[in-house]
Amino acid sequence: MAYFKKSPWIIHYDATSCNGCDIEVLAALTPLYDVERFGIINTGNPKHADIFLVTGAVNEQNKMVVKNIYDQMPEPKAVIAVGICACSGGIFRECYNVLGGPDSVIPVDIYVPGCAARPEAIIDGVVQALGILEKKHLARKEARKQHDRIAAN
Amino acid sequence: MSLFAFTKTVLGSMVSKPATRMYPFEVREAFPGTRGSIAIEIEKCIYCTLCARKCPTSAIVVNKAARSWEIDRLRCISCRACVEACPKDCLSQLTSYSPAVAIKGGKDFFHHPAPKVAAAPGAAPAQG
Amino acid sequence: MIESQPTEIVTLDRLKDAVRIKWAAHARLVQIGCTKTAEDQYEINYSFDENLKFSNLRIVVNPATDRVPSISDIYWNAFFYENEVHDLFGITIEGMAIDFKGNFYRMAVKHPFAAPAGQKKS
Amino acid sequence: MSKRTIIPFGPQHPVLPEPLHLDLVVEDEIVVEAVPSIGFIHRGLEKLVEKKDFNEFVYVAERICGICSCIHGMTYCQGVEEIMNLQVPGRAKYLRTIWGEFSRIHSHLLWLGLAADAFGFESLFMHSWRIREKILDIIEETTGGRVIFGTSKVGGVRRDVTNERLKEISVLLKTYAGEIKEVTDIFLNDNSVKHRLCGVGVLSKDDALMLGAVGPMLRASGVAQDMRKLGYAAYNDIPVEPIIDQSGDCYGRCVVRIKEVFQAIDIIQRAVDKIPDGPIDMKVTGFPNGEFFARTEQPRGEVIYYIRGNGTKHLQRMRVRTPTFANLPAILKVIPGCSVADIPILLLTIDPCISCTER
Repeated sequence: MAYFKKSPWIIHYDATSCNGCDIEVLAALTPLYDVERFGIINTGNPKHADIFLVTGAVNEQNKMVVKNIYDQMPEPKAVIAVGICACSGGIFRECYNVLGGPDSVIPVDIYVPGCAARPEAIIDGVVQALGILEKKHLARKEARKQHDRIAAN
Repeated sequence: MSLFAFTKTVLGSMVSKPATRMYPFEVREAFPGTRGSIAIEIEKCIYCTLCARKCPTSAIVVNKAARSWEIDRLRCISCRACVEACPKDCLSQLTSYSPAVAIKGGKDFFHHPAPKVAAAPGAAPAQG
Repeated sequence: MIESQPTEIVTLDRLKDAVRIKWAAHARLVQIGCTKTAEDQYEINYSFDENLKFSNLRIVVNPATDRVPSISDIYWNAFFYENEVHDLFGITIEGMAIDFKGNFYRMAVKHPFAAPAGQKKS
Repeated sequence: MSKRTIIPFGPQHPVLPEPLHLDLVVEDEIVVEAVPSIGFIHRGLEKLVEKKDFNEFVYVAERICGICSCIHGMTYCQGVEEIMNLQVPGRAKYLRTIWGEFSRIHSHLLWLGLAADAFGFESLFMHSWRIREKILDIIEETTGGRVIFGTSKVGGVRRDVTNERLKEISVLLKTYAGEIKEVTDIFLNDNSVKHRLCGVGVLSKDDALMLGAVGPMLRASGVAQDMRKLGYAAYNDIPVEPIIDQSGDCYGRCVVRIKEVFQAIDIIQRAVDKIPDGPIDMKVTGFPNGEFFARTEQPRGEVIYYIRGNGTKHLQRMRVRTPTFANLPAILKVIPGCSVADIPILLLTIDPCISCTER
């Protein structure tokens, strides 16, 4: 069953972004785009969230924060890197304090390009992430079934 | 007074269209000047490497000898510097960004004349 | 020219007196910023604003030998800038109102701006 | 005396989209001290001047902050132009002014929404952002970007807008002003809003000045200081009277920002009437040699760019002091004595932009 497709909850963290992508993530929640009609809710609690939106290139100080949030999220989970900074470091790639994207700390499933990423692009990214979430869910189910089979034998 | 304002709001909301654009089903036409991803007409390109030098994020790599031009979509910040620099006007800017991808490192590769073994977009080795 | 920006160069021991004069004139502390001009020569600019009139005090220090007195007992908000100058340039500043002891920014590189300039990443 | 507890606030907090960490020392529900810890967004982009030449650096300057992107780029260019002694064409100056004021409208509407969200008035948040999208449409149409304008360039601007279109936009703004007024009237007159904002976080006039507060924060405390009075860009021809409020509390800051939205609309309309024809940029030759502190008024307050060139294509030093950096000490002085539940709205009234602050 596609539980996740019905209502994916989102957590958003700004890891050294310039705010541009953050306000676009917020803008996606507001009347013109209104992602809540898909059941998407922006939650502040990582334990409620299915999808982790990271903006920005992650620096020395907040790599632990990103990792903490990711670790707290329940399985299955998907990570979306929003914006060019989160994809590759963008124009800040050469800065001394920038790690160059959340994928240096946590596994990233979807990269949404754009400087700043448009709300439409973010919605598209979330839709793609739903597919990944679904796949992860099925894989987990399969693994559990196999585990049960082994245990039963 | 407040009752009047209340009625006005209710009536206004009843007759006006909803503010929401049903995005995936109803896509707004982009403004002509919107800065999106970069497109190239490779036939016109003279491989002068000016765009690669002007690019603030080094997203563009031009190989003069191999007559190839490639762009890393995940590095391009759509600043239009390359379009303004191009002496042959073969670069242009689309009004939308390139789509979200699941694999990093895919570069859009252009080559003229087309190489015998087609280099599919995204087939280039992963970098970074 | 948008505005004139007079800069007065003061010595380290006269810095606090000069700042006190600004305080008495009800000038607003606009910023404190540091520039590395040579290997052992750093300029620190203290900018003030009195009713849209900009003025600047400048001290020249050598981080290896000089210790800069904090002006956060006069302008309390100066501790923000001073911690920044300390963290980015490695200049010792004494007596800050809140001393973050080098933890204002946590960075991969210590005192990044003190590194020799012009190093280009290939 | 009750026991003191330290409550951490942030970095990941539902109210603030950006990471800011505060250690709040709390007695019962009253905060006695707040110690900030910043650096979650420190990228070190000032150091990039050594790698990017002074023309390229405009792209970096515009990306210091996504909300005041236009004015960041403009201030940087102004500083370089001042050092190189360039006389920017009049049309470019007017276009900069118009876009700068547009970014003020969009930033203030954004703030009004976030503030409404922080004091729990969800529908106001939605309404502010609904109108903001209309402003963003104009911005996208004229500049090509929704949040990163990408119009600044040393020696002028990168895009032109036809006079006819400017006239249409000016008329369009008049209808938007009516819509904005519907929303801001609720901010100004609603009792539940007043209940949350009036008398919270009072900053006296002297404190505001001597703690170095800038922008709406300073003006809400009764100090008439606005960098636009310096007369950069087209503000020479379009004089601006600073909007002040005497109360110094959260409500005062809200009032100042609301009035500034309408002031910005007025400035745009006046600029459209006066805009001269002519070129929009000029050729820049040579390299900057000298130093200048460029100051402009951002939506959040005064921003300072210290630019120092040494006659090569790379600048020797570029330093940014952003408005939030200057406002943080003031808010730290205000927080003691407030209750924990008021902290989010107190922090929001400085319109924090952490990515500016830490660069």
